[in-house]
Amino acid sequence: MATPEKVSHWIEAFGQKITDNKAYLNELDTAIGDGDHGSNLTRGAAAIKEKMLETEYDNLSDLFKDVGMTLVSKVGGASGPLYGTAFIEMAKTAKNSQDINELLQAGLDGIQKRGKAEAGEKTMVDEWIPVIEAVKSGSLSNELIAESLQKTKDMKATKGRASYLGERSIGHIDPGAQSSAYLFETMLEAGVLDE
Amino acid sequence: MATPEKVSHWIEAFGQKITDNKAYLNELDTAIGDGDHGSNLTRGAAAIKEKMLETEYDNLSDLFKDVGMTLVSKVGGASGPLYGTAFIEMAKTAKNSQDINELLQAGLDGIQKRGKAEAGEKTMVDEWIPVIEAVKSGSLSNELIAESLQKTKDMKATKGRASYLGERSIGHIDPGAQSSAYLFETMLEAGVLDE
Amino acid sequence: MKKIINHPDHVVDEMLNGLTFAYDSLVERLPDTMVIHRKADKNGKVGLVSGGGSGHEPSHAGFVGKGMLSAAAAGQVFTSPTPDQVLEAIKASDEGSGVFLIIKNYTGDVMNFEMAKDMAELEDIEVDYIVVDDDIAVEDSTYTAGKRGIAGTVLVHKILGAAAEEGKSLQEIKELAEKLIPNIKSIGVALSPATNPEVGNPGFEIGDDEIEFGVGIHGEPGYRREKLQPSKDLAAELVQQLKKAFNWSKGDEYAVLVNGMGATPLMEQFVFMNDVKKLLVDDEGLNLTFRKVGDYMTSIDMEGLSLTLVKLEDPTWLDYLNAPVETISW
Amino acid sequence: MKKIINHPDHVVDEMLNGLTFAYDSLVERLPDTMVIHRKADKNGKVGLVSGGGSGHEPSHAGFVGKGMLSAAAAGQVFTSPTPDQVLEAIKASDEGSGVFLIIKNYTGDVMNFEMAKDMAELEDIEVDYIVVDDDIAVEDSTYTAGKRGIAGTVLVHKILGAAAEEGKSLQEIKELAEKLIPNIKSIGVALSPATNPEVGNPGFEIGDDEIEFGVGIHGEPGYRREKLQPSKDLAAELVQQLKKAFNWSKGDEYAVLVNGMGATPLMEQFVFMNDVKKLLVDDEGLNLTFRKVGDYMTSIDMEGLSLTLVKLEDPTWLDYLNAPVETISW
Ligand SMILES: Nc1ncnc2c1ncn2[C@@H]1O[C@H](COP(=O)(O)OP(=O)(O)O)[C@@H](O)[C@H]1O
Ligand SMILES: Nc1ncnc2c1ncn2[C@@H]1O[C@H](COP(=O)(O)OP(=O)(O)O)[C@@H](O)[C@H]1O
Ligand SMILES: [Mg+2]
Ligand SMILES: [Mg+2]
Ligand SMILES: [Mg+2]
Ligand SMILES: [Mg+2]
Repeated sequence: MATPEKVSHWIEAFGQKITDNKAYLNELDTAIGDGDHGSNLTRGAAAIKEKMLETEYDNLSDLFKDVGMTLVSKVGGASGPLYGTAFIEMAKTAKNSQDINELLQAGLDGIQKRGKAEAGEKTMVDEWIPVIEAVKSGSLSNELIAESLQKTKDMKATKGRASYLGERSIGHIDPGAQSSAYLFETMLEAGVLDE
Repeated sequence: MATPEKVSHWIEAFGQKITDNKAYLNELDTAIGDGDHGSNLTRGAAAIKEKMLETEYDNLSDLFKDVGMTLVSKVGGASGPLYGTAFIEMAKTAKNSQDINELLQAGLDGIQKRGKAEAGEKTMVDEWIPVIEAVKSGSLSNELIAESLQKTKDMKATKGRASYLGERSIGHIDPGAQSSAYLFETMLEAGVLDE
Repeated sequence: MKKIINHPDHVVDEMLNGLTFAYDSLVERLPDTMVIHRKADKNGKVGLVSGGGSGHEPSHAGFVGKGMLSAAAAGQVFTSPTPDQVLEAIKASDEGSGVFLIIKNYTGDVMNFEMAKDMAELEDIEVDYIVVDDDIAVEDSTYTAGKRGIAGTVLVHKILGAAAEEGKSLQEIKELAEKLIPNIKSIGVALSPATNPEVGNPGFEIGDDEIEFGVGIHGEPGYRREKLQPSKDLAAELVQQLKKAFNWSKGDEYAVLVNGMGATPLMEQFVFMNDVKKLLVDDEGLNLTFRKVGDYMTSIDMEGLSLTLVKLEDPTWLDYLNAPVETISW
Repeated sequence: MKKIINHPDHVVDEMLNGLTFAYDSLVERLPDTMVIHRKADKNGKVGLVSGGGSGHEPSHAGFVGKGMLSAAAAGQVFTSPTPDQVLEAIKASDEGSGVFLIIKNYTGDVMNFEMAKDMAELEDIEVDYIVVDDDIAVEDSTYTAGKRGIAGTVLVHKILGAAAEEGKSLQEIKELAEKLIPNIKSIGVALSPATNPEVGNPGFEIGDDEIEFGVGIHGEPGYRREKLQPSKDLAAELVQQLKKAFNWSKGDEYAVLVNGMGATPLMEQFVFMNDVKKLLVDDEGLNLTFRKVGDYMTSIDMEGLSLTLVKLEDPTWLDYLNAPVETISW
């Protein structure tokens, strides 16, 4: 069950992971984008950390909302509104549910509504879709997260900045899928899926 | 005696020498100036060549005047007005004299009036002064031309662009002295000093 | 990375302060924001807001002022501004007749500006927008995020700015924008990449003797890499692409902008303009009634330039281009 | 050498043609010359002529127009124009009240312009001149050709241009110029050298982590080489040199120009201006009533910038700086 406590740990760990891997995310984005995905999300992570230090959350919706709003207002670029919308949609759903399936699905729907990407377009969506399926069937593992990530390598980007590379985008991991992989790895670590 | 014929050959050879050594003159000027002395004079040499093709000179003064005016109007920079003035002053003197001593002295006076450089300031003047002395005493040789040139190496520039280098101008040949050395070498070759 | 900065994280903030200090009779920075707003008197006209990632200076703040933009929101370098910043720009620019947004076509920009629009509408400000996609280097297809917005955007600022200054309504400006966009096309060539100070390394690699056609203003890949070649051949390639895209006839009237990428000396831009003139005027017989050369939409310290043409379908567009403005950089 | 040109020998000619084509409502190129002349109506006022080697674009042609220069003579790259060219500029600029020459202090420029003055006087045109030597990087002494003329020259163009436009006589302009020159001082810092297209190689060598203070606009050596450092430290060094030279007091009124060298992004120039503001306004208490940032006196593709201050001893100087002009680049 997604409790405010567990989710706080999750978000914190996610922020730390992003910050630790800022250079790597930038590197992935240099290959097929404009090299700032790590910098963008690290800026967001720092702001979330600050926000969470000054607030006690007894309510999942408020927590997701603050995360979403902070991402929207600090990250910019493509990933800011996408991750931001995901968390804001999760906040809306969290008003009535603490079911992680429903929450994540709401997040994905938000991303797809905002960015209009389908599966196979080499975006973060290609990490979210298989992960959510696995969560639903109770089979999410680090292996699956990593495999889904690797699959973005062979895809040709048709959304976002990487789409300008056409065929040349093939052979590189999508940076947004990588940051989403971190999101789900830390979700597992934080025990959000545990009873 | 400086006949129009010999002087034509001289000027032609001088222009050729400059053109052949354009890169070297630029290199010397890169070390202590702005790297264009070879380009500047080559532009002048090309224009003089063209001018001389279209004119028959039976008169030394006209020849010097055309050379001087062409240099003034094609070279620019510091060397344009200096060489230009030298030849224009030689043209004035040539109205009454074909004596090479007097002609060269008039040229040097023009350079010094225009540029206000004295001996030892690491300019073309440091080539002209010893050469004219040697011409007067009938002892001009390629060795003397080369030695005078080498002496500019140890001088500290206090005129022209090289003066900004201060002490750092020491150890480099002055580009204007080098082009003047070509002038006097070709003068010897053309037999202007011969009876 | 050799740059005159203090810390990569402070570049945008300090740059906006430096700009505002230098030109405080023309513009102000809205407190606690990344928004540059014009100081001209409010007059109840439609507000014009643009912006985007930083690194394209003088875009967009350089075009804030009477006759052009009301405000510009600056993002981090090469990163779209966030919706809250754009919202502040919108609020400051609303004088009761609504606000029109000029957005360059990048996924991030479009999403952030659209979110800002939604937020402004919640505050009862009427907002409409246009997405500029003048870069013909990328074909518009379902396989890309669409054509990118580059230097032509500045001409959109100018033309819509003059229309807004003339008192046109939000609706009229939207219609004008929709007529205008298909008539603006640009294409660029890069000699060297930009280095984003927040990243620290050049955005792409290119040989000492290579150039790349169609590179985007964030270093997005172009359509062809070739050996370095004379200006006239670069001009011929860009003109040929534009010719295919416009399909013009002799005597057609166009505006032309030669835009430097940030580290291209004006010397080279003027040489290039001379070649463009030979091709477009002498060979193609176009009537180039508006011409401009300089750094308008840059890519930090990229060497290269872009060529923009606007087909002047409507005679008022030329008047709008020539109308006086009070900005830092037009 | 990676440049958008056709042939090194044709750069200046083609550049002047490109510029004239782009801005033919403002300027014209005098036939068979390297002279750019303004198109403004003749009005019997004193003509103002400047010029110099090319490679400093937008100087000097960018400042030809109503309220600034009457004409500018362009030399080859980094090479003073020849007397006959300057003479053409003088003849075209004489409207019966004489012509005033603004010369940057380089041996070549001074000699060529002086020859042109002599030639013009033979044609009964009254000519006077001033030599601008604002670069304090070099101490004025018998051991150098004197201080060099750099970006401050553009402010001389502006102030004298406004005075000429106001109808001041040749004598009055000469007096104004003589009062003004000692009050204009500049100093620069270079991160990378310029490459003269006619030469083909960088003008000097400098390490990837080095900068040099006091480099001239033709790559003349500066006074000290150091490791790359933050913008605020660069600003502190340049400000300190200017402080020594001016000896100012709190509350003194100055104009300030941050000038890019050609390949320095505006981003960095604005960051630098922000540091200059902190030092001069916040710390020193100066009153900077006129401020400007951008590429005015460049060194082809050099990375770096210069800082110019004008002590506004006379209140009319500020008015002259703010007076409207019709030029390409002011
Ligand atoms: N339309 C879209 N839908 C979903 N994800 C997208 C879309 N466009 C881009 N992305 C994701 O955003 C990532 C890039 O984010 P970032 O680098 O922060 O933004 P920007 O591209 O504006 O620099 C991509 O790797 C991709 O995963
Ligand atoms: N005042 C002067 N008197 C005599 N010769 C000078 C003077 N100033 C410079 N020169 C000569 O001119 C040469 C440089 O010429 P050049 O490179 O063509 O001009 P610029 O310095 O304008 O680029 C110097 O090497 C020096 O010999
Ligand atoms: Mg990115
Ligand atoms: Mg030289
Ligand atoms: Mg980005
Ligand atoms: Mg020179």
